[in-house]
Amino acid sequence: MKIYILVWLSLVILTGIAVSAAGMDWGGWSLGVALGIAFLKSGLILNYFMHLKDERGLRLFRWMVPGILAILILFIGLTFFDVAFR
Amino acid sequence: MAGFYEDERRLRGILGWIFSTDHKRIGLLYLFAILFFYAIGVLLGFLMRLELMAPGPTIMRPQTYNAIFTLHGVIMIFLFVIPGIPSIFGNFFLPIQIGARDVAFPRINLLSWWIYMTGAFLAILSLFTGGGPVDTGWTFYVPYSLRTSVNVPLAVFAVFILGFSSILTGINFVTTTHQLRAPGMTWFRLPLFVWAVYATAWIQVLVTPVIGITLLLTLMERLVGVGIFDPAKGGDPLLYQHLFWIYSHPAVYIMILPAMGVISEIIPVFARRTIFGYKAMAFSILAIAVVGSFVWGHHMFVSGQSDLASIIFSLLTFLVAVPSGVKVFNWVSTLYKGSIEVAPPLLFALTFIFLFSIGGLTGLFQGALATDVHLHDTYWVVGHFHYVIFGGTGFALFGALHYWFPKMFGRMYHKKIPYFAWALLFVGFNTLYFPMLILGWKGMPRRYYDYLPQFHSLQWISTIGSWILIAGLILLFANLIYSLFRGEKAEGNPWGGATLEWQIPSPPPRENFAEIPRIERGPYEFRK
Amino acid sequence: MMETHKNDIGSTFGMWLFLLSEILLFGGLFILYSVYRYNHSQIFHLAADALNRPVGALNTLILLTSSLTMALSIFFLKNRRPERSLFFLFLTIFLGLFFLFNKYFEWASKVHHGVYPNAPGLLERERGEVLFYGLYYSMTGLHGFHVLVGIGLLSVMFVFILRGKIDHERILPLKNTGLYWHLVDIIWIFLFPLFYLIT
Amino acid sequence: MIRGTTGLSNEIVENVFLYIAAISVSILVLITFLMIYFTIRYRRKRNPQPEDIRGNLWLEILWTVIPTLLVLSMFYYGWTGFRSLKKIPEGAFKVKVAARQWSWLFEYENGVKTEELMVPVGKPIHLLLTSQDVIHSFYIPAFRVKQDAVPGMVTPLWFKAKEVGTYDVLCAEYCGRQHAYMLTRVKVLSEEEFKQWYEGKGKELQIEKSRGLPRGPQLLQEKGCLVCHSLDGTPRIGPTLKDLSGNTVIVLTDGKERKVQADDAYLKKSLIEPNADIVKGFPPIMPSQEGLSTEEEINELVRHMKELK
Ligand code: HEA
Ligand code: HEA
Ligand code: HEC
Ligand code: CUA
Ligand SMILES: [Cu+2]
Repeated sequence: MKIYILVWLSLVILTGIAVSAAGMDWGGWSLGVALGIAFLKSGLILNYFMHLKDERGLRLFRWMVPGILAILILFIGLTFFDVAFR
Repeated sequence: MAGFYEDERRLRGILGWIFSTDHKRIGLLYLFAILFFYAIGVLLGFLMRLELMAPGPTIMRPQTYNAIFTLHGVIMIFLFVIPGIPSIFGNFFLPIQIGARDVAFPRINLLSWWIYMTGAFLAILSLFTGGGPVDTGWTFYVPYSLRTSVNVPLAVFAVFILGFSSILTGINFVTTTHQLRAPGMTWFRLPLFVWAVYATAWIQVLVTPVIGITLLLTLMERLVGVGIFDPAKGGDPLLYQHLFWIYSHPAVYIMILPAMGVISEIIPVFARRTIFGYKAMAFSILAIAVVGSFVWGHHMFVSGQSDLASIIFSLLTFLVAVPSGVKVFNWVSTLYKGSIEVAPPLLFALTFIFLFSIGGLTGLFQGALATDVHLHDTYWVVGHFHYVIFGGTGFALFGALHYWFPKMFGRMYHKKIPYFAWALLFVGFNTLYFPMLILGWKGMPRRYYDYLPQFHSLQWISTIGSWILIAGLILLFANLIYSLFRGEKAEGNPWGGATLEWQIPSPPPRENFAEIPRIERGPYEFRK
Repeated sequence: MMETHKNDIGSTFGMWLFLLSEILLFGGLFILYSVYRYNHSQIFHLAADALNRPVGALNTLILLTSSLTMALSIFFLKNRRPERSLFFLFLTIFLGLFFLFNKYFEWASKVHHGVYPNAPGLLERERGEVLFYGLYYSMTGLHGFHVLVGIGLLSVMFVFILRGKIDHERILPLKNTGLYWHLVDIIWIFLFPLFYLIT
Repeated sequence: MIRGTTGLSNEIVENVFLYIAAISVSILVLITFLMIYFTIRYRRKRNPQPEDIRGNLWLEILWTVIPTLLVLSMFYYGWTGFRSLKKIPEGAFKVKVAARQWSWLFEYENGVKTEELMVPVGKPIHLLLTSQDVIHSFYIPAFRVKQDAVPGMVTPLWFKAKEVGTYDVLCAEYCGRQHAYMLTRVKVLSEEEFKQWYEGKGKELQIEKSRGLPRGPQLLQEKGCLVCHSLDGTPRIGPTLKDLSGNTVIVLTDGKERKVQADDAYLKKSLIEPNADIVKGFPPIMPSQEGLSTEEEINELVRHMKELK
């Protein structure tokens, strides 16, 4: 239970960081910072709240989320071969 | 033990069917629903052929024709081939072949049949409400689908619902394959049909939502005009095409992979020897599923997408041909030094190889950039996909019906008639579709109600072909329907198959296995 | 009878598969978002400025907290403390409603300012802005719909626990609902920076 | 009509086609032959005892690698062909093409507009395609070229005709009711003939212009009205424009029938908001002229329609 609250605290802090980072001028990096924080936060939720970390039933559990991300990135990437080079 | 037909639990009669969670009953529910829609789709195809028999108006007006080819495409794709083999035979045989008593989520399985029927009902309803039958083509391309006055919203929503059913079926099959394999049923002892349905199920789970959201947005575009796809509001119509094909190209592998699985079951049984290159077959299924998900842009070579994208998609498209080739070569090699009996299922399987190869090879012409510029949206494409879908999935379905019929219904059909039906189908099929390839090469665009006089003779031949095909289909189904009631009783293993479904009585008892079997050998070990 | 075929891993696995397909449902929208943002990055920045960032941040905190209460609810049910579990479940539902409440007012104020799909005033502005709001309404709308469904599911779970239909032994439905709820939270974690923080 | 092979893109496409065809047919013949041969040779009567062969790694590698090389070569030829189909030569003759339901409009650099495309033989032609409503596709089968015309985008297409003659242009992207009739022609003229035509038309246009707006009959043509409306009293996709003005028309407004007098205001509204009042018995498919025609043009159209007796 303590771990849940710790995770929650980190999530809140990360949100604070994201909001204040958005106030600053990071130039081209601001999106990267914002998304990086979002990934961190979802990693915390996935691993602790959703217990992905301790799912031992199937080896596949470990690959599912990275797999889906890879697919989505490929979809976006291939689409960009069109829109960015038109 | 009594067959699952006699089983009456809470509910009797028809209710015992439509509320049954037994995977075999659900498989049969799908069988009848799907064949019903197939008959409608086929009838529409027949009407189109009549219209195209001669230039100028023949039996209908342009708007009717446009609605008919749209409906034909929607029914055939979303109601017939996509659910086809997985929902019928996957439901019936996947659990049995892995030694399970049912799928992982029987109630969700029933739910997905109901969702399927709801989607089908809405699709039919869309014909008679709103502005009338949709006339957009099965691709619903924007901005036409945003501008036309017909009932696009309901039709699109119906397809969205059907997608839901597909996702649920996919989730069920993936989980079943992972969780419910009998002891000793290792991954490399799975029958190839299971591999194929398993890979298909992943595609269903992962890409169907993409078309879901695409159609949802199209719906919103129609209802409130959000502007995301509407060029008049700054949207990019090509993005619609990207999203549509991100689903719809992998969908063609949803159609063909289970069919390939069926062929991989039939050939070893009738050649009495194990399949050639089992692992290569399993991995090629996965390769097709994975690579096939990233080639969608080959439908957009002349759409205005960037040249770079076209080049990359063309390259990826060609790579999918390689695992398909591996499968074809392995099937042919399985015949080598076998002990072959050309029973009806094998006849359909061999025809599948021939017709699918033609279809696949014509796909290569479309995958090549220079030629696709000419061939895109012509009858060449129509020829291509009827060869792969009807010649491929369709013939595999006929093969599967003849292969598993005794198991599913406990009766054997008349064994001579399928040969006559086959001959008619084969001749009719090629007379119907081969001219389309020539027409396409000569420049006849698709979705044309009327055409220039130089295309007349080929169109006419093609129509004659559809009549021969009719005769074959009617004969084939008449035989099966007759045998359903009058056929002689079938034994448990009429073909001498080695997979699990043949080791239990025909028809299978309600829970399939009295005792969950323990698996000690591969699926195609005919010599004890 | 049939239920005995199911086992816990299977059911969790099935749920995860469903979540994967949910991710790709939103994935389609993320594809669209990334393209349009790439094409109109300047305008997206300006348009994002007009969104109410404090409300967005507040909603983020609400959902994060609701994730915590959700996890705690499961935790307590597992440890045979259904009353506490119910309490936290109630909090979760409440926070979900609070989120929707804020969302409603946020949307309402936009609509009030004449910024809604197909609004005549909006269509006169830059195309990038039309697209920005098109995406804004579609994505937060779809997300809001998921929150709504989540609240529905949570309420069902609430009743189930009350009636003793689920308890520490048969906890799976609650766990699966929890997974769904966390996923909805994760999606918001991405929507928030993409719409509110890109100024 | 499609006349044999002519045009540059033609050879490119044909070569790629033949290359793939040669390989495909060989493979098809090979597998079909083996399939039938094995089936006969190893039929159960003759070969009752099967031999269990589980596979062969070398064969497996062989029929992965060789097809890979073959398809890569197909890709390569397709790509190089595509490159030349896409690389527009410097100084190509430019024509703007506007597609709309269901006709084509060609605009040359000197401002001349036509409904059939006129081009000189042997010169590269560079078309700039766009669409006013939905997606269409500009397709000349005889030259083996095709390109979609997309609203909100300008897409390029180029070709070079090798022989003088007339060739069909078809619309290859489904665009609604009259998709199959969205046809026109390319007229390939000899260089002198073309020059004569082009300059002659240019001069005519100058004279027209000095007289002010383009006149009614020409506008009806140019705006594509005549695709759907006849001037002789027969209804086509839309009602005839003959004897229209001053008559009463039965229209559906929001689904309710009412009678209106076809006065100036009604005619104008028909052009700008065609779906506000829909003439009974016709589908609501007429495109709005808003943004496509100027105020003056619309007034001129209205004026002209009143003259159509
Ligand atoms: C079951 C359905 C199915 C299947 C399996 C396929 C398989 C393939 N398809 Fe097809 N396709 C469709 C259904 C299908 N298609 C449909 C419905 C459309 C039209 C959609 C619409 O617009 O309405 C379409 C359209 C379509 C297009 C777009 C055409 C256009 O509109 O311009 C293209 C372009 O690349 C294409 C290519 C391919 C390729 C390369 C394969 C490959 O997977 C084929 C691989 C198989 C083989 C190659 C044959 C067997 C192999 C050998 C015998 C081995 C040796 C050979 C070599 C390696 C050279 N298809
Ligand atoms: C599963 C897929 C499938 C199948 C099986 C078929 C089957 C047929 N198709 Fe299909 N077709 C498509 C999928 C399919 N089609 C798709 C996706 C399109 C594109 C749509 C679009 O452009 O949007 C298309 C487009 C299409 C066109 C092009 C339209 C155009 O571009 O203008 C044509 C033209 O002839 C055609 C004809 C036929 C014919 C004659 C059949 C024949 O097979 C039918 C012949 C059979 C008969 C005539 C038998 C009649 C028998 C009975 C009625 C009794 C049956 C009884 C029982 C089943 C119990 N189809
Ligand atoms: C795509 C086909 C199409 C095109 C192109 C088209 N129209 Fe129409 N038009 C229609 C149809 C269909 C109707 C009847 C339904 C309606 O009122 O909208 C109509 C109605 C009209 C009417 C009202 C007729 C009456 O009997 O009351 C007028 C006037 C008219 N059109 C003029 C034009 C002019 C001028 C143009 C060219 C700028 C044009 N149309 C282009 C299809 C078309
Ligand atoms: Cu224009 Cu088809
Ligand atoms: Cu494809």
